[in-house]
Order: sequence, then structure tokens, then C-alpha cells
Amino acid sequence: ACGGDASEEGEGESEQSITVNAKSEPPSLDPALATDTTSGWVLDHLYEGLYTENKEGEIIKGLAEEVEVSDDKTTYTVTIKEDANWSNGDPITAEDFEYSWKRVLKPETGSSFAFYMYYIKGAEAYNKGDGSVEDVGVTAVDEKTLKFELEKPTGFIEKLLAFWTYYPVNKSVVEENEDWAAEADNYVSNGPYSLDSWDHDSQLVVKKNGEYWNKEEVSMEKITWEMVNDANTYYQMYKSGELDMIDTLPTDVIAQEKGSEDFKITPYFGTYMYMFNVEKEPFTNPKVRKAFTMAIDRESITENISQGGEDPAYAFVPYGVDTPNGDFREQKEAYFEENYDEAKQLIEEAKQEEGWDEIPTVELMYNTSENHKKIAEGVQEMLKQNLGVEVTLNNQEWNTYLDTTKQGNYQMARMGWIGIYVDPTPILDYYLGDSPNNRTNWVSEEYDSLMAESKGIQDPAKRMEKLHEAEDILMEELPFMPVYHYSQNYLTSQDYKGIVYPVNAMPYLQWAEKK
Amino acid sequence: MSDSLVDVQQVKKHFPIGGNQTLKAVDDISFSIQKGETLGLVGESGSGKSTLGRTIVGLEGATSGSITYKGKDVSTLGRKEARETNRTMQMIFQDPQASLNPRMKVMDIIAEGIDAHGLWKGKKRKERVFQLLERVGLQADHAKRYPHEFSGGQRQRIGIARALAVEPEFIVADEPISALDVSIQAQIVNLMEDLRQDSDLTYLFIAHDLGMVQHISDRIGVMYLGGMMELADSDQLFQETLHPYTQALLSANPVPDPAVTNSRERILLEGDPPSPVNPPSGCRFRTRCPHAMDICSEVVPEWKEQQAGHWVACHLYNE
Amino acid sequence: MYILKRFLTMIVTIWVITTLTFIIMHSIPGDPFASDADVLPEEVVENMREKYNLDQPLPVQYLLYLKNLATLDLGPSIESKTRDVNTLIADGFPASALLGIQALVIAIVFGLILGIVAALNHNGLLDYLSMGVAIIGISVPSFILAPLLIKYFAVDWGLLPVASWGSWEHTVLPSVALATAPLAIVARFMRSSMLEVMNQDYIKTADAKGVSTIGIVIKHGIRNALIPVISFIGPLVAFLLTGTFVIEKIFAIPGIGKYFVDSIFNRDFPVILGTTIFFSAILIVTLFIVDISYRLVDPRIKLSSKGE
Amino acid sequence: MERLLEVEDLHVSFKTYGGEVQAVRGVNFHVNKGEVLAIVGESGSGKSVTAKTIMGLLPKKVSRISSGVVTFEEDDLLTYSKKEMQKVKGSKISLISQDPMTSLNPTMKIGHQIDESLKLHTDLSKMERKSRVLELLTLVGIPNVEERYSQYPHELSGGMRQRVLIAVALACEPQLIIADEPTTALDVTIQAQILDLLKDLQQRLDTSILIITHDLGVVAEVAQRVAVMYAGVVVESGSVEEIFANPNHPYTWGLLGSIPKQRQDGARERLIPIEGTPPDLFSPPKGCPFAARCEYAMDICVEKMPDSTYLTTDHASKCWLNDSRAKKPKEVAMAGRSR
Amino acid sequence: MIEQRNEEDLFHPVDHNRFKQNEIVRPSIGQFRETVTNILRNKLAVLGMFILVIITFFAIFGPNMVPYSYSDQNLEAKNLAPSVEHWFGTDALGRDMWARTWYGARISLTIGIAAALIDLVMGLVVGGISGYMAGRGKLGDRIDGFLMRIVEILYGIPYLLVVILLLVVMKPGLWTIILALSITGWVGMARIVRGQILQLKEQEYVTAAQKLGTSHGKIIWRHLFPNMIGIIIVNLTFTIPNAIFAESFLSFIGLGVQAPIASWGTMANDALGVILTGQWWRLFFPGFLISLTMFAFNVFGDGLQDALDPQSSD
Ligand SMILES: Nc1ncnc2c1ncn2[C@@H]1O[C@H](COP(=O)(O)OP(=O)(O)OP(=O)(O)O)[C@@H](O)[C@H]1O
Ligand SMILES: Nc1ncnc2c1ncn2[C@@H]1O[C@H](COP(=O)(O)OP(=O)(O)OP(=O)(O)O)[C@@H](O)[C@H]1O
Ligand SMILES: [Mg+2]
Ligand SMILES: [Mg+2]
Repeated sequence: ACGGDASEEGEGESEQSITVNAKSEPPSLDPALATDTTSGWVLDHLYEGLYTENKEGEIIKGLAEEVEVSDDKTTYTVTIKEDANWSNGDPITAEDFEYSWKRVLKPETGSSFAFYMYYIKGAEAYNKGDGSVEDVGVTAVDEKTLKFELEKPTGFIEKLLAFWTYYPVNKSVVEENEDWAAEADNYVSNGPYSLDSWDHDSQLVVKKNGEYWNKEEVSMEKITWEMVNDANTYYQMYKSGELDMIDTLPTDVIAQEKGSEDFKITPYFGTYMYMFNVEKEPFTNPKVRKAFTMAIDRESITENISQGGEDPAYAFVPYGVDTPNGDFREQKEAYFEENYDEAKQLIEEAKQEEGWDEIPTVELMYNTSENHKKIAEGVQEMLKQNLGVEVTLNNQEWNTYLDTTKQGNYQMARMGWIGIYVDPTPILDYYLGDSPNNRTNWVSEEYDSLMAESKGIQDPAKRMEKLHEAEDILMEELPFMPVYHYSQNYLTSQDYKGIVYPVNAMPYLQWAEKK
Repeated sequence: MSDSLVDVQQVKKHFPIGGNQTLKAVDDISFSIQKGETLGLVGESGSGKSTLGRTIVGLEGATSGSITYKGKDVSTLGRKEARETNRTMQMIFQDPQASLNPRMKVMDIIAEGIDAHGLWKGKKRKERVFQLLERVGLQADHAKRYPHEFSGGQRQRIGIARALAVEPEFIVADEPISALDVSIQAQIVNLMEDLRQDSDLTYLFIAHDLGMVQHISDRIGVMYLGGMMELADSDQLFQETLHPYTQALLSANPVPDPAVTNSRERILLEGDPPSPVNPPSGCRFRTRCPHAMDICSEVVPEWKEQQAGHWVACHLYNE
Repeated sequence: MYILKRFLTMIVTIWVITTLTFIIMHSIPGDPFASDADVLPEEVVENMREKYNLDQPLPVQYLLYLKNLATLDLGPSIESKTRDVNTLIADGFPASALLGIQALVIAIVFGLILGIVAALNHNGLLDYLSMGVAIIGISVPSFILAPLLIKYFAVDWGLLPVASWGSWEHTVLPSVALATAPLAIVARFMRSSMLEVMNQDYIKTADAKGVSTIGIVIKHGIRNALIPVISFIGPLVAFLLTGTFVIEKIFAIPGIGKYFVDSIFNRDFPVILGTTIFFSAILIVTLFIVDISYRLVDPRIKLSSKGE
Repeated sequence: MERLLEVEDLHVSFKTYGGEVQAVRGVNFHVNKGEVLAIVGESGSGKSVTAKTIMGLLPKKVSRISSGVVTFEEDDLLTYSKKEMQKVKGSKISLISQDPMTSLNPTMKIGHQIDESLKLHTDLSKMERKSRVLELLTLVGIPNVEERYSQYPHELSGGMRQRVLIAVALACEPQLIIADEPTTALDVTIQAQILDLLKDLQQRLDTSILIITHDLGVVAEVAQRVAVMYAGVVVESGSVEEIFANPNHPYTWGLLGSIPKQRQDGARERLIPIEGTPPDLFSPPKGCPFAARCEYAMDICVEKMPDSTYLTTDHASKCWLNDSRAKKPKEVAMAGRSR
Repeated sequence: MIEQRNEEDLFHPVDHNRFKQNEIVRPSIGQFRETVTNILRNKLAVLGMFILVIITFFAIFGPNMVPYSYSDQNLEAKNLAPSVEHWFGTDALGRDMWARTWYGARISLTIGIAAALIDLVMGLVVGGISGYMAGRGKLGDRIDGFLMRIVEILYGIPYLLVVILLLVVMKPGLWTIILALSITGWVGMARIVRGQILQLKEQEYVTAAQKLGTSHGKIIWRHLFPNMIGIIIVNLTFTIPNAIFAESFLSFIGLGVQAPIASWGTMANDALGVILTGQWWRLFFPGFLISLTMFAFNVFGDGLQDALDPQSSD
């Protein structure tokens, strides 16, 4: 209701432009090097891959005109759209793709996300320095035909092809200038927008790309990303009309904005949790883990403390995964219920089993942030009230915290995990025995083998079944306790319609229109 | 020279002033002070009297030359010896206002040296301070006050009391009495005289009041532009004045009698005193000397004993 | 000769700072790829490490760094994958410096005025008033003051933009927020030393010449009272010119202040070292200027026994 | 003769921690146009305080002028506003203060410190002012003026600083110069030069001078009249000739008696100071302040402060000995001088 | 008034012994007592002290004056404005702000005072030696140069880095905070003190003291520091709020006191959002108390400066 008079910039009423907040400088607008959501957000508007996502969130063909898949589902032959051009007018060729992908894999490039290409034959070996570039299974057959081979059939390859690491870059531009992605001047892209100006750490403007094959579909002419990091500030900028859309509101204002028409909450594909170190007392005893899990009031935490419209979590995989049988989560919502008496009972049993007079003291660690602190304080109080266990708090700066938890120097520690794409696999992989993320010391061979099996299954329904089985084991053993599934909140000016809010990515703005 | 307490040999003190120049405040001076003697030092304002005094007691490092105290070169003393020497050589400062810490009470100012050398403590220390105050003509009660509550002369007396407090053997008194009224002057001079007799004190007494200098000094040195011009027994200096500068100086001495004032004749010196940065060649006084000769601009006159105990640096007496 | 010697000392000091920073930086936990490493296979991380020379033993890394430093090359940034540290600083410094200079001017001009007025009104109404300003200026830190300024001046009254960068209007609020605390401090220092100076005899001499109070203050008071203010401003100049994390964050200013903090939180080693060296160089030069200006302000001050 | 300055019944006191110091307790004197008045007297007797009071330079917070009138050109200076006073100070009346080191701004070149008055009170151009400053420096006997112009006070000798202060005071050729011990730090040749300068000003421009000094030689040299102060009061005043030839007050006798005599033949005579110390100004005696140190004191002296007795029209003295009832002081006076 | 007739009898030589007895001895008061009385006479100083006493009183007894502890949560009663129930209102977790604020006072005041002491000791020692030694021969120059290089290095090394290092080697808590503050907290004071000393030591009274054999340390302590007391006091008054806020920063890194205990600094820091939402009491009370403490110290400092200045009695 408020906001929305961005007229101070003196632009014509009719101009289709929107100003949003990237929060920080995108670390890299080179698709091969970008690893973060900010860069991803901008890249998704500047580029298009072989596949892309439509307004409805479905994966559809992008630059690919035709895709031929071999019977063993490992060889793909893709024809690139005839009218697909770079923003500088060059045609997009299969060679561009071959060059781009091999560039990602080239060890010297130092691309962090190269492993997303390990599904391609020979990619892993090349990237790890064990193989050669000739053995990588990507070839430009002719100018517009690209052929690539996979190591093994991969169910979600189309999703991956829509991901920015697989975006092509303009071979001649990149070869000519190593720093092509550093400034707006030399920058060439192939998507709905081209980079217009880039004031580092301040502002980035993209304008509609006249060379884009699908430009008729693009209604928004110009997008400006401001880089305002401070939540209070960008909220104020929204209030004064300097921003048209913001996300991640300051916690304090959520309560007062909840009623507003501008306010929007979308689920976010991730889970907020506390890990238990199963090798540190008292969490060596599964009953203690269960008791802790049952003793906190998740409703109260999301309602009163985090307040961002999150869903209380009684399992690991968040809502939002489409399966042939509906939402993955809705098929099995809760693995436990909050029951304080039972929890106390479990504690007593555990004491007996272990021969403890008292539950050993527990320290709860979190990385410093106002929100984590408030939740930790809330949990501390709940464990005291509901379970009669005194818990002390300890916080650390993020990088130190990662190190501390990696070393296993903790009993109970906060963590959050967001799936890089919407599928149970990236979530559940978290607790694999050899996962670098699994800091709980909990290892289950059964779980690991179930996960491995699931990856080879082509049939979606069967695959999901295996994943459910795996999650069952995890939630039985409880090396962690889930707290809530993340959500994302937005304030968007009523002047705009047609903004698309995908589940695990920042909003798509190309279809937006200003009234 | 067996009995000399302080021996100054070819001492120079040059101050660097911007642009690679030096100001020759004291330029090659030699003399000695006997134990128990009062050596008066007079001369043109800015001729380097204070600087010489400060150099002798060690407040300024000499640019060159040596200062011997009780037969020992002060620059080669060990720590402990240096400290003791330091105590026995004291200074009464020219500017009473600037040399008193505005945030300390007179009691602590005077007792400073006593404390530093641990001479007296507690009640004794207090009594000592009261006694000193009375000796310089102030009252015990003044010990509680701060320096700014005093008149110029009273402050000067505090400075004197402070120097006396550590029982020194040698005092450089830089115009100690010029800020005092004649009656107090008399009192202080008597005090200095008594101390000299009782405790064998030695003074280098810098002053402008020739009458006073003559009264108190055994010998008098005359300085001009960083150099020593004449040094003699005080009566001799007044009666058998040799150096033309000394003659001019003495003739300018005002006499406290209006009847005399108007009748006496003064030797007026022509021209400006030259710059201590570039002193004249040869004799430094020659530019203003009524008797200047050719040789004066070429040769630096030798510092020599013209008559027994009467030193002078002038070509007039060089034959 | 003297200048040359000072310059060499500065180089040595910067080298010591660099070395110590290097050591501390590598002895704290966490590494630049830690948060990413969660999902990255070891070998990928190895590739990255190689790219930034982090696979080498520490002494080698150190020598490599010094070698580059000798050519004034501060190396690549790990966090910003496309801009190197020299570019980061070159891009951000103008904004930081502009704000810093504006804030300095505000702080010094108004601080001096406030302090002087207070001293002249010792224990009078204006004295208390200026003390009030000073207390608020110091005890309301910029992270509280800045949002308040934004709320009132930008949102409620709409006089100025909330944040971001571009026009002169954008610099007003951050400069004010940045200047407030130093302003208050300058004012308090000035008041205190002015009170001292106004007791001196030479002030009476000036008074006896018929110089007006203002004239006395300007011609005789300020200069003699300036030493503490100069001592305080020296380091402040270095801090303000190189940007302030809090202010740059709140006002979304594309300066270099944030790199001082972010680089450490991200364990972005080259940026940590680069910003540290950049800051230290500025700091050491300003402190040197401070030492020189002591002498200019008060010719009696001797800084070295050489007399100069 | 025209009166330029008249001080009547001036009382000044200072608040201190220990109580109130009554530094000036009813001072009366006047300075005629073109005349030199010398104030001599005991150290601490209130000479400088009187001078500062005339100039309005007393520390405001701690001092109090409880009564008195300071008439200058028919106006009471004590009633002047700050602004009015600023016009007078430095141009019509100027002060040479007593402490040469601390009275100069340590951070300002001496040339500029002299220039300051000129800038304020004249419309000379920059060049003219500079040449005037150089001229003034020469006038007070500072050699190498060009160099000295841009030196700082700490680079000068005590006497030079003193002369700079004198130059400051002379800059605007004021009608009245109050010189607080202007020549104590100077050697006799320079002193002579300064005294000549003052005399010259007095004769050429009809300048009046109030000179405070301890050097009775200086008094004899320049002054026409003398006022002798003791413990905050002017105890005797009169023409120079009268005071030197016919001193009336026992304190004046004491003063004159303390001067060292020209030595005859090496015999070192002891000087003769006045015995005792001056009274405590926290609680000054109700009678004559000198009584405690006065050889001729009578009971009345302790009880009551004597009024002025005019020995001639111009020679006044505050002493009970002048009272007809007292024992005639003829031989007493002689005794005072010859002891 | 003596009548004329009686006067006649008084013209006799006085007995000089009469004057001997009249010596009035005023009560002698010690320096310390004099300073104390001077301070007490200064209304502002008394006001400052009074406020500090009150704040200390509440820091000690305040938390126990309400039936809630600083950590008791009541999510139903969150963000309540001040009322009879909750004198300072409640915070986002429904904790009583009164109890929290006064509990926090203990931490913040301790830290503020500790920081001031560090500042005083380290700053005066380093600044004093450095400034005094500068220009005192070759050795003196070296000492000054060495100390100033240390100051430069301490300024130069990123503080944040040092603090993170501390986090690794120390357990979080009050002592760790104080250690963290003492690493660099004093360098500003040292620079200021040095500058002042450079100026003051050229005074003639310093020369005089040296001549009397007063030791260097004593000259610094008795001659130089008293003449810069005003500046020292002023600088100290900045140290206190700076330390209070620095503590909240250290808490952010993980060095500070652990939640749910909150210091004024962390409370203010956490309550920033209320500028947008209007729950002013969450920011106001800790913020106001920081300002009030600062005010008290300033007022007290000013009074002290006046009381210690012999030239400005009253
Ligand atoms: N600020 C002050 N506070 C307290 N007492 C003061 C103050 N200034 C002067 N006095 C006292 O007033 C008296 C007169 O001082 P004044 O400076 O006028 O003396 P004076 O006659 O000039 O002496 P001198 O010849 O020594 O300079 C002295 O006893 C001194 O102690
Ligand atoms: N710190 C200094 N820097 C530069 N020059 C100085 C310094 N101190 C003294 N001088 C110069 O040295 C010369 C001698 O000064 P000094 O103070 O010894 O003279 P003086 O004989 O005591 O004179 P006065 O009788 O006036 O006190 C003067 O020309 C003075 O300008
Ligand atoms: Mg001298
Ligand atoms: Mg005087």
C-alpha cells in the first residue's frame, strides 16, 4: 500500500522498469565462476541455457530446438535454435557450448561448481586432473548441433541444463578478453537482458536484449539491482519508494507487514535444524536426541520468534518437491510429535541406561546472527521448561563456527541446509556418511546404500519411494532435530504484476509489468 | 688553578636555526671559577649569558669544549656521580613565572629537590621548606599557595628557595634579583653572602645591575655577542677598565640619584649589535668600537691575561 | 636524508604489519572455501587452492605475496572472482574518501567551533549545550544514529534519499552520521585545552593589545590548543578515508570500508592483506604528517634530538 | 597640568582557597599628561595588580574590585564595556607586562605579535606595517631585525623578549604606557637606550608613562614623580627630587637605605635590608601595614591607618610621624639614611 | 573608632613584641582533602557522582526488584510497552526489560571502567615515555620511535583478525573481553598523551625539575600529567561508551558474555529494528542509560578538571 513512487528518477510513466535489491555485489557474472544466489539471480536474467524454466516453474526447452536422447539415456544430441543470437549479434553456436562447458571443467579455471558437470562423461576425471580434455563427452557436431554423453542415465539432467553453470559464454569474447565479465563494457550475454551498466558495490542495470530470440515474451524493459545489504535500510528504501521489491524483511517488521497487500511469503527449499554430535554425551544416547527433538514448541518458534511464515519441521525434506504422487512431504508429514511428558520419560530412561545422575551439561552453539540468537534463546528456555535440562549458549562468527563444528567440537549446533535444486536428493545427501557436511559423526550404511540406489532409479515414483525409506532411517536415528522449513518473504509494490516467485530461486522479473 | 671548582675550556654553544644556519650563542669561552668565589657575569642582553650558565650546569649540551667540575669532566661522569654533581650545581632561572609549575603548590615546588634526593622526609621536610621560605623573605603560610597567586618578585624568591633547598655547592644565578625590590634585593644578596660564608658556596651571578654585581662579585666577566671580552677582579674592572665595550657598559649604569643622572656622561655605542649567526670577523666588537683598527677585522684578539688576574681580548693591548 | 630514513622506517613498519597479519590470518580457523566446501568435492577445492597459491606451504605463499607486493600488486580476490584487490580498492576508494573528507571537514569545523564556544562560556549555558551535543554524539553510536537519520530525514520528511550512491544528496546523511562522533570528540578536546590556554599570560598580552575575544581565540587560542585535536585527528583521517564498515553498510555505499570486515569474515586472504596494507600506508603517512604538524603548530616541540 | 589618569581609592582582592587576599587596599595616584610616574615599592605590594586593574586584565573569576575609580580622559575605565575597553587598550593605553617569557605567544612569530596591534588600531597597509614593526624592533635595540622578525619567542634571550614586549606596547604610540618592570631583564646599555626611547616619546608625543620598577636608578633617570607602595597602599608620593632628597616615610627610608653603596676600597659592606616581612594580606592590619617593621612605630600606628599628609603640594605621605603629636622625626630621618 | 582624646596616648613607641604573637595560622589542609572539597563544591561534579551512584545502586539491586529474572521468557507477553507490570516493557521474547537492563548494567559498567583503567595505565605509560623521550638523545629518539612503531602496528593489524584469534585461544567471558579491549584500546590515549607531552616538556619548569634531580618518571607524573589532566579526563570519558559498544561487537564475534545475558551494547544492537516498528523502549532504555552514564562521567570529569585547576576556582 505504501511505497511505489519511484518518480524521482524522472523516468517516463510508461517505461517498464523495476528496481530491486541484490543486497550485495554479485561476486561474479561469469556463469562458470558464479556460485551464489545473487550472481545466479542476475545471470538467470542475462542468460538462457538449453533448458529453462517457464512462468509455472516447469522445465522447458530454452535454446534447444530439438533434443534427441539415445536409448540408453546417456547420449544427447541437441539442436540449437536457429535464431538464437548473442547480445552483440553473433549467432550462438554449438562450439560456444562445447567451449563453455570445457572451460568450466578446466582445472585452471578453478570453477567451484564444476562438479555439477560430473554427470558428463569424462568430466570428473578432467576436472580432477586425471583425464584429458579430449575425453570429455561434449562435441559440437556442426554449427548448431551439440552432442554430449553422460556417465550414466541421470533423471534430473534437464533441471541441470537449466542451471547457470551450464550456460554458454561467447567463445570469441571470452578468448579475447580474460576479464570480460568484470565490467559492463565488454559483457555479452544471450538471455532476455543484456548488461547495461555496473557500478560495483552499488548498482547494476540490465536492459532488454534486442537480440533475444524470445524477446516478445519479455515485458519488463529494464531491471535495476541496487546493492543494499542492511535490512533496515532496504526496508526503508522500499518504504520511501526507492526500491520496488525487497526480500528477507527485518524480523521486527514482519509482524506489522503481515497484513499488507505487498507482503508475500513463498516456501524456500531448505530446513533449519540443530545437529547433535552423536559422539558427545549426552547425545550418544538416541533417547536423549529424541527427547530433545520432542521438547521444543516449533509452532511457537515460527509464530513468535522467527515470524517469517516458516513451516514447523517434523522431517528433513522440505515441502515443494513434485512427485508423481503429489508433494513429497505431504505424503508423510511428521515423524514425531511434540510431547513433553514423553520426552521427560525418555530422558529418565536414558539416564538409567547410561547410569547418569544428571544429564551431562549441554552447550548449544550457533553462528552469530540476531535471529539465530533469538531462536537459540527460545529453545534454551523451552528445554529448561519442558525437559528440565539446562542448556548454555555459545556463539561464534560463521567461519570459525564452520571450523569448530567440522572438528566436532560441539554437542548441539545450529545449521541450515538449502537444496540447490528442488529434489530430496540434495537435501538427504547432507547426512551421507562421507558427506563433508555431516558433522554429527552419525554414519548409517543402510542409509548410504539406499541413497546410492535411489540415484540410479529412472522411474520417478520408485525413486521417491527409496528416498522416503532413506528419510525414515534418518528420522528414526535423529542425528539432528529439525526446527522449521525455510520460507522467503517479500514486499512487492502493487504497481507490478507478473513477477514469478520460484521455490528455490529469486523471483523472475522478465514477465513482470508495471501498471 | 688548583682550587678551581669549575673550569670552562673553549666552550661553544650553537643553536641550529632553519636553513642550515647556526646561531652562535656562546662562542669559544674559557675561564674558571674558584671555590667559594662569586663570579659576576654582565653583558649585552642576548650576548649568551644565560646560555653559558645553562651550559655550565648541564641544561644544554655544549656544542664543543669541555666543562670540568671539581677536576672532573662532567661529560664523562658515571651515572651516580653525575647525579650527585647535578645536585650540587643548581640554577636560579631568569624567568620566575615560566620556571614554576602552575599546578604545584609552593611547598611541593620547593621540596622537589629535597624529595628527589631524599634529603629530608615528613615533618623535617616541611620545616625545611618553611625555613627556606622565611630565608627568602616569604612566609610559611605561602607554602600552601599556587605560583599564579604571587607577584613577580615573590615568584623569583620561590625559585631561589628551590635552588637552595638541595644544599648546592655551586649556583648559577641568572638575574636572581632583578625582579625584586631593593630591600628584598638586599635581603637576598645578604642571604647569598651568608651562605657563601657558611657553606662555602660558589656563584656564577648573572645580572644587569652593575652596582649589585660589583657589590657581590669577587670577579666580573663581561660578555659581548657570545664571547668573553674582559674578566677581572671586580674593583679592578671598575677602576681600570680595559675593554672599550666594558667602558661603554659602565658608563651607561644609572645612578639612583636624580642629581647625578643628568650630569654624567655616557659613551654611546654606534650602530647595531651584529647578528650572532654571522658575527664579524676578527674582533666581534669592532663594528661598534670607537677604537677599531685595521687589525681588528682580520685577527681574532687573543684572550690573555693582561695583568695579574685581569684578562682581556682586545688588540689595543696587544703589543 | 631524514625523509628517506623515515620512508624506510615506514616500509619496514608496513612489512611488519603485513607479516603479522599474514601469520594471524593463517592461524585463525576457517578458510576461504569453507562454506562452499560443504558441497564441493575435495578435488574441486584443490583446483581453487591452486589457483590462489593456497596449496603451497605457508612460507612459500608468504614469499610469493611479498614478491607481488614489491610490484604493488595486491593479488586476486577470492570472493570477488572477477576483480582483483587493486581494482577493488581503486573502485571503492573514491567513494570512501569523499565521504571521509566531508565528514572530516564537518567534524573539524563544527567540532572546533563548538569546543571554543563552550570554553568561552565556561560553565555557562552554551557550555552545557555543547556538552549535551557532545554526549549524544559520542554515546549514540553511528549504527543507531544512521537509521534514525534515515527514518526522519529520508522516510518521514522525504528530504534526502535513504541510501545508495550517485548524487551529492546521497552523501549528506552518511557524512553527518560519520562526522558526529569525531565532531563531539574534537569539541570536547578543544574545550578542555582551550580552557587551559585561556589562562596563559600571553592571552592577557593580546587582551592588553585590545584584541577582541574572537580575535584572541582565533589568533592566539586555537593554535596553542590544537595539539590534542591533531593527535586525535591523525589516525581518524586514516580511518575515515578508508571507509567505515557500519556506515557503508547502512547507506549502501560502494566504498572499501566493508572489505576490511567482509574479507575477514570470508577469509578472503588477499583482500585482508591488501586492505590492511593500504590502510597502514595511509595511517603511517598521516601519523608522520601529524608529527610534522606538531612542529608547525608549536615551534618549541622537538621530535628528535637532531633539532629538526 | 592636565590629568590623564587618576586612580582613586582602588580596592582589589582575590578569592583563593585560603581566603580573600586584599592585594590593593585603597590606592590613590594620578598621572599627568606628558609625565612619567614611577611606582616603586615592596615586592607583592600590589603594583602589578594595580596596573592590571587599569587595563582591565584581572582574572575575572577570582578577582573583585570592591571599590575605586579609574579616570582616564575624564571617563571611569571601570565602567567601560568590553567593546569600549578594547578600543582603548593597545591604542590609547598599553601595557608592558612583567613576565617576558610567558607573556609572548610561544607559537607566533614575534614580528606578527607586534604587528597585531598595528593591524587592529591603524589603517596601515601590510607593507607599511611590516616596515613599522622593523622600525620598532630597531627602536628597542634589537639587532638584525629582518631575521628576528620571524623568530619565535623561545629563540630569543630574556632581554630580547622583554624588548619585544616593549615594542608591542609602543606600536600605536599610545597616550599612556604602563610599564611593569620594563627594563629589569635588560643590560644597562639597552636599558639606557629604552629609557631614552621612553623619554623621547614623552617629550615628542607628550606620552604619559606609568613605570613600575625596583631600580631606583631608573626612577632617577626617567621619572618626574614617584609613588611608593607598601602592602596595597601608596604610602608616599611626590616629585623625584623630593623623594630622593627628602624621603618622609620610614619605608622609603628603608628602600633608599638598601641600595648598595659605591664600594670604596674592596671592603665588602653588608647591605641593609628592612627587617621583617610584609603583612599577611589575607588579614591586613587595621593600622599602618609597615608598623611591624618600622623602627619608629607607635601604638597609634597599630590602631589606625594614617591619612595623607601633604608636605608640599605634590609630596604626600601616610605616616603618623607627620602628626603634630608624634615625636619629631628629624633626627630619626637622618638615622634612617646613614645607618 | 578611636576618639581624638584617646589618640593622644597612643603616640608612644610600640612594643615590637606585640607583632610576634600575631601570627595567624590558617588550618592546613592536605592536597587530597582540598581536591575532594573542591570537587564537592562543584555542583556538576556532585551531580555526576550522584548519577553514577544511582546507576550502580540499580545495577546491584535493580534485577531483584521485579519478580522476573533477566532470562524468564513469556512469548505471550512479548514487545509490551512499559507498564506497571513491566516498568521498562518487555522484549521480543517477552523478557522483562527492567531486569535485563539492570543486569546488563553490571556487565557494561564493569567493562567501561575496566577499559578506562587500561586506557589510563597503558596510555599514560606508553604515551608518557614516548613523548618524554622524543628528542632526548639518540636513545630517547629510539625509544620514542620504537613505541610509536608499535602503536602504528597495533593500529595497522586488523583488530577483527586479532579478536578472532582470541576467540580460538580463549574462553568467552568478561576477562576475555577485557583482554580484547586492552590490546588496542589504549593506543589513542597514548598518541594524545604523547602529543601533549611533546608540547609541555619544553616548559621551563620541566627543565627546572630536571636540574633538581627529579627522576624522569616523576617529572612525567608530577609535572606533565597534572598539566594535561583535562585532556586525559576528556579522553577517558570517550573510552567508556566506546568500550560498552565494543563489547557488543565482541559478543558478535563470540567473545562476549553469552546469551541470554545481555549487556547494554548488545541490547541496543539487537533492538535496532524498533526504529522501524516503534517499540522504542527496547532501544531507549539501554541507549539512554549509556548516554546517562556518559553524561555522568563527563560532568564529573569537567568538575574534576575545574577542581584540579588552581587557576579557576569556582
Ligand atoms: N591571582 C591571584 N590570586 C591570589 N593572590 C594574588 C593574585 N595575584 C596577585 N596576588 C597577590 O596580590 C599581591 C600583589 O601582587 P602584585 O603582583 O601586584 O605585586 P607587585 O607589587 O607587582 O610585586 P612585584 O614587584 O614582586 O611584581 C601579592 O601579595 C600576590 O600574592
Ligand atoms: N633555543 C634557542 N634557539 C635559538 N636561539 C636561541 C635559543 N636560546 C637562545 N638563543 C639565542 O642565543 C643568544 C643568547 O641568548 P641568551 O639567552 O643566552 O642571552 P642572555 O645573555 O641571557 O640575554 P638576556 O640578558 O637578555 O637574558 C640570543 O641571540 C638568543 O636569540
Ligand atoms: Mg638571559
Ligand atoms: Mg609585579
